[in-house]
Amino acid sequence: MYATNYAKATSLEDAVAKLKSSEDGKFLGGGQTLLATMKQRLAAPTDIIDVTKIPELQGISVEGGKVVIGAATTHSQVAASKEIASAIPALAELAGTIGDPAVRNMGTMGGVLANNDPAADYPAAALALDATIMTTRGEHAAADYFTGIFETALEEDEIITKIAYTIPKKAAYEKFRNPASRYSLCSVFVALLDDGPRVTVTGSGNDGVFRVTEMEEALKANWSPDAVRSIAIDPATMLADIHGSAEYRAHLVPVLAARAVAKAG
Amino acid sequence: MELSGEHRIPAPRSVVWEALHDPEILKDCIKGCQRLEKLNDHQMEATVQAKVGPVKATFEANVDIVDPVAPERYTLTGEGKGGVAGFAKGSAEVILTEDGDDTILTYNANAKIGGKLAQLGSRLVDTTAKKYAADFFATLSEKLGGGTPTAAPAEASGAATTAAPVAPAADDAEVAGRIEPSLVEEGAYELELAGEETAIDSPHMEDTIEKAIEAEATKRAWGGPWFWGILAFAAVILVLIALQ
Amino acid sequence: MSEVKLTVNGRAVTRDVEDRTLLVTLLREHLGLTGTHVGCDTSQCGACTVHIDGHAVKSCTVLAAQVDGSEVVTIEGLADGASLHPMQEAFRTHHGLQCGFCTPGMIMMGIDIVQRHSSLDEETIRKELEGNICRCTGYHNIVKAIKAAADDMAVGTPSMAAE
Amino acid sequence: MGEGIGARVLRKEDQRFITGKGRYTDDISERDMTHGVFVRSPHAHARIRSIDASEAKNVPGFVGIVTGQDLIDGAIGNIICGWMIYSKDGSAMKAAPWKVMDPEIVRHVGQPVAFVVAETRAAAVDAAEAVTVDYEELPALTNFHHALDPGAVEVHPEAPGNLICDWQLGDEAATDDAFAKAAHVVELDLEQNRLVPNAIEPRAAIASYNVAEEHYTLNTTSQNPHVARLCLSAFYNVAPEHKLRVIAPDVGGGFGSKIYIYPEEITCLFAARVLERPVKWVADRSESFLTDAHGRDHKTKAKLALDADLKFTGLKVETIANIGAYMSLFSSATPTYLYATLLSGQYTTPNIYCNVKLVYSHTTPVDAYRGAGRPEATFVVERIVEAAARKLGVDPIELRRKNFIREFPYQTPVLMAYDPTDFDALVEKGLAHADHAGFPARRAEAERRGKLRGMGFSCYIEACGLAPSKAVGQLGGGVGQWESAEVRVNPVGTIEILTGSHSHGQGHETTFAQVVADRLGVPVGNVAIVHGDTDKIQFGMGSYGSRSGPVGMGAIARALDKVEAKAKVIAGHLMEADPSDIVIENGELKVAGTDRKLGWHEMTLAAYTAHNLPDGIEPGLTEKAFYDPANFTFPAGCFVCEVEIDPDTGITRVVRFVAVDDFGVIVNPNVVEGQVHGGLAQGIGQALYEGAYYDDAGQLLTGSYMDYCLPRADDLPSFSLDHVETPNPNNPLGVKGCGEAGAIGAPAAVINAVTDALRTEAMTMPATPEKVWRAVQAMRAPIAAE
Repeated sequence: MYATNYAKATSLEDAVAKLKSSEDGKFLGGGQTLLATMKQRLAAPTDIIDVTKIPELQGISVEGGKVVIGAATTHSQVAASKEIASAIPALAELAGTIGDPAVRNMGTMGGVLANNDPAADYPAAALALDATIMTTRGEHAAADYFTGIFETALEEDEIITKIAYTIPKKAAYEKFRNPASRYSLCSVFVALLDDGPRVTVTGSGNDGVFRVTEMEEALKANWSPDAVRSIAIDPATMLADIHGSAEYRAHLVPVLAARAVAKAG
Repeated sequence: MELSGEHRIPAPRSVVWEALHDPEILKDCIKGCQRLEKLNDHQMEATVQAKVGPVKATFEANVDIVDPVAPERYTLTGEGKGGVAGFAKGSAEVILTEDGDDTILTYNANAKIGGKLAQLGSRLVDTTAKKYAADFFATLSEKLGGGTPTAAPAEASGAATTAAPVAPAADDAEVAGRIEPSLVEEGAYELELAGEETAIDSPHMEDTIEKAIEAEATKRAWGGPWFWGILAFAAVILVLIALQ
Repeated sequence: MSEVKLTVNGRAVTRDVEDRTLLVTLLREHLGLTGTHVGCDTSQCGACTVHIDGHAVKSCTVLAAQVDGSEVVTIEGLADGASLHPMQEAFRTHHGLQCGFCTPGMIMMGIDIVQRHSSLDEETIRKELEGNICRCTGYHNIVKAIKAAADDMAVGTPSMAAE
Repeated sequence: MGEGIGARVLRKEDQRFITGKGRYTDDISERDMTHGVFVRSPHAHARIRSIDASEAKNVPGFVGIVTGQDLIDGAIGNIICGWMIYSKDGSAMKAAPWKVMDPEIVRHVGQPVAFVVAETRAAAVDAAEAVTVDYEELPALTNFHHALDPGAVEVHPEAPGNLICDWQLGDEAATDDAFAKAAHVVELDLEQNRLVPNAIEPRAAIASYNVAEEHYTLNTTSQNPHVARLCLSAFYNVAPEHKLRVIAPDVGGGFGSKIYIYPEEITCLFAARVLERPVKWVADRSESFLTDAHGRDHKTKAKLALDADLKFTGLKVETIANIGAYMSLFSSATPTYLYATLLSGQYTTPNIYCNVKLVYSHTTPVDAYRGAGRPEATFVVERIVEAAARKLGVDPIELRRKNFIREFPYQTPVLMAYDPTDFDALVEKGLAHADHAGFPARRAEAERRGKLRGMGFSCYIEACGLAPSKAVGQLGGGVGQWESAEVRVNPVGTIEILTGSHSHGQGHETTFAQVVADRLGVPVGNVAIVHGDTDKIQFGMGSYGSRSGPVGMGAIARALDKVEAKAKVIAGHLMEADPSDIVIENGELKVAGTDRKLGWHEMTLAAYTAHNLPDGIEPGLTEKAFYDPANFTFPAGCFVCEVEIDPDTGITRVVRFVAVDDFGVIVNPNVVEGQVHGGLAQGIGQALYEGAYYDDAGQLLTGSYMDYCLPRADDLPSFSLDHVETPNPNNPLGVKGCGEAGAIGAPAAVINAVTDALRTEAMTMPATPEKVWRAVQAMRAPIAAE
């Protein structure tokens, strides 16, 4: 790791000010990706500003049909939260599949969403549950937030404070792990919201997380595994690597979607 | 890895060709491009700070152009060195075809990445390369979509730019002035341009090159050091392929 | 440089370290606690697992400064004098280790697993060990050891539900 | 007997490991220690135009740099291959020189180019990064399948066409004749995937040099410190043997990868002398992936001839073995003598012929990895036997039983002379534990759930111990393969065993002590095992090839014979009895048939006070033995694997794995079972998960745990183990060795199960979800068409 300066931000204003006064600063969440990258010397921020202790980024609450989660909430906290488990069990379950227990104890929801790794899990839930990403500069609807792999609507000095997920009538997450890294190779989140079904895929899309509207339409007419099982995905829109070709990933989407629908009940 | 793509650009071929040769337009289209500098007729260097997720690596790129046939096709070879991150190298063939008022740009790139990026992050190589290429064309199309490509250089901000803004109708003297003598001595170059026999094979005296550049610049109907753009385009493909 | 104050294995320690210092570096090189190992550079093998404020964390992917003020427990802090922690005892009894290199991380993770589950079956243990790699044992006896320790720990103290 | 042979004694060494008090190389610090980092080639094949360290020298904390030229100027020798083999035309293998750090050319990604030393590791990393190496990149040959193609890029001029050796074993004419007469012929194309050993402790070294005494010390992660010292002195010329102490402290796993003496350790020692300061180098995982010798990597065509009664009449095997960029220490032996000599398997196949072409490629050197040659042989034999059974419509177990060797000793057509083992008994137990009879019902039940089930078998035999020395020498081995032991009995009766075997997880501190306890009746706690230090142990060959048990403990047994004899002489003298009437029991020396007895400690004290010893008997009680076995040992077993495949995703789960082995006498069942568990995990890992892949440019794409799939706990089942015990008649303790069995037998069992489920023989390792899914598609395609 190259030399860097570490600072703990005490408030949102403090964090933004620290970033602005740094030469090439970066906000630090749980650090499970950023620190790993810095160790490889593939990133060299002059300053890292730890935002995880800022009061606005804490807490889990259920209000007005939404589950609102502070951005600094760790994956372990999400996975173990009774409020989340009773409001959106699929979200708690998803959190319990991220990384491994030790990683989950450090990694934060805000960090994952800010990074928007195309193989991350939370983006699938955020997009499917019509989440609102609340930041220091306002709000982003999930639909507008994920703009490409590792790309989001966030500005450099914008901090995610909270994420509000719509409580679905039912939802489920079906994860297919990359056998080596344990990231998602192809995972599907299905949800039935008041305004209809949502199907999102992470780990496979060329542009990161995406919705499968054709499946959503099919589920609207018939919420059953069979409704999605035969809907083909174009391999040209899929990622490929040594762990799975585009064709294989395209094949997995309907398989996993059907399982998720079955799991959601 | 193989990387290919086809993009429709809402502008006539000559405009696209021209734009692809305009360093400022290209610099704007290449995300993170901090510097584009011409070494001679067919070589340029660029500095690109590539950023993907948490990874941020600065690549120094060198690109050569081979067999250009204006305004239809050219081949690029090049290399980007990213220090501890590794390197990227490869070649790309770019073909422009007319399709009504639009231009179809097709490219086939063959690239290799090496070092840490290859070892640690093969999972995202393809995607990232595609993404960068897509970004490049999106920005390019946006710039050309209005049909006023010549307006693009005005957007260039001067602050971080080591290369002086050069409009498509470049000032020859200015172009020549940016040749760095120390780099001109690198090797023997052979450049065959679109039916015009302009071989440069003498041992690269600065003035020889300078003259050749001037000669080339005046020969092009659209004027300007067109190769810059091509070279920059190669740089983006090659360099960006290396990103995770 | 930052001044980092920690409680490590019950002992208050203060060290001035470069900001880039990882917790594992602080433990191994500044405090001489070499029981915590480094087995990979991508936060996957888990040999460096320690407890920070009671939770298992990979000390190779945490800055010392990040956990300033925390309570850290390493493998060296588990035994109470000559009396081993039940998880250590179980690893020994069930031959849950061979070369011993991944063992400190496994034991620290094993304790974390037991603390978070009121009852443990083999499948759960295997899933929870996802972030700890062992190349010697095939995990067979590690799983057995954690199961046995879970039973022992349940007898000793009521198992803690996760918060 | 409570702690003797056969007892489940808990490991003595565990106390330090479970309390964090183990002492691995990286845990050691020397005063005034510096830290070294290697500058490594990012190219698979390139000429080095220049190395510019001027900027590195300006990095704060920079201490020094060592380049390849410095090593050459310092007369450092090339890295050796320790086993000479010959092509079928009689010519010697074409081993190209392996310079420790070649100053002119690099031949694989990760090859060291310079070694930068600084005050701290961080400074060394900074300084290494500041070294500029100008490479002229050259075309690379990274896919060994094309190594022999006409016009292929040549890795070394010394090996034209990349062919190191065109080696053969067996009678080709007789084998061809068997095929000509065969009633059935079954052919199979097989591949051995490339594996990365992945000991969880990365390699490390701390070298120091005492100027005043001109003495060197090297602490390093070695499986065989004496062999390291021998090579470092005799071949690499770094330090004289008598002035070099090599210590292998606690070592975190080896699996073969820590047998070898790599450029890094040599360079560290050299740097310590030049800089006159201790130098520590610790690999990070990325370096381990690039530089630890990889394993396997074969491409094979095999065919089996059967007569009308389904007796095997011939086996012909043609293999191309990838050696990588350089010939590592055992690289010539692993795919030849350690491979082809096991192609008889458990069967009476009378004619066997094997041809192996060893080829260079621009990849990391490939050498022995757990099992070394024998997993490859077992895979060939057990896959083709299973394929033959399916093709001919017979039960795979019945086909095996029809061909089992039942008369021993059995001379195979490929050099080996097997000692007795009961293959039928192994199979019977295997089938019982696997509930073979219940399998059809389980398969049907799985089908009702939409899953595919398969059962596969592997009846392996291996040759362990890698001895006798004479045989190994005749086959081209460069060193002896005996082992040494010294039993030091102290005046108070406690005992130190100095052994040339090295434990890096195998539990010698416990099992070796049990051998002593068994013989002398002293508590295990009174026996200390000393190993891994060339200053303490005179010489030894170290641990690999499952040899610590049969050879290492054999040496202890021989030394104990001498101790026992002398003890009886002393005791007899003290009790006025004939030494032949003395028996040693429960820590006492008794005169048989009387109540006269002497405590063990009384005898030992007498030996050292020497006040009353028989004439001609020297004081003290210390004995030494070099044990060179009369034959290899032949562990064997029957493995049964049951898999369940999700046809929609291709995910394959091992739902049941039974391993029944014959290791001869088992000293400590806990330890032996642990060895089997670990071996099985590596074998299952090879079959389903692990694979190292290079791209066309020679970049290792699986260079971290992000892409190299090392099995995790949830990838594996709990194992069901049992054993048959046929004592080894050639071994003083009757033991055979157990370290590699799991890795040797498991891949074939798993792939046989997968191919059984998929009803195809076309499945390469690792059987990843995508490959399996594609096979399911292929399997279903014709069905759908009907």
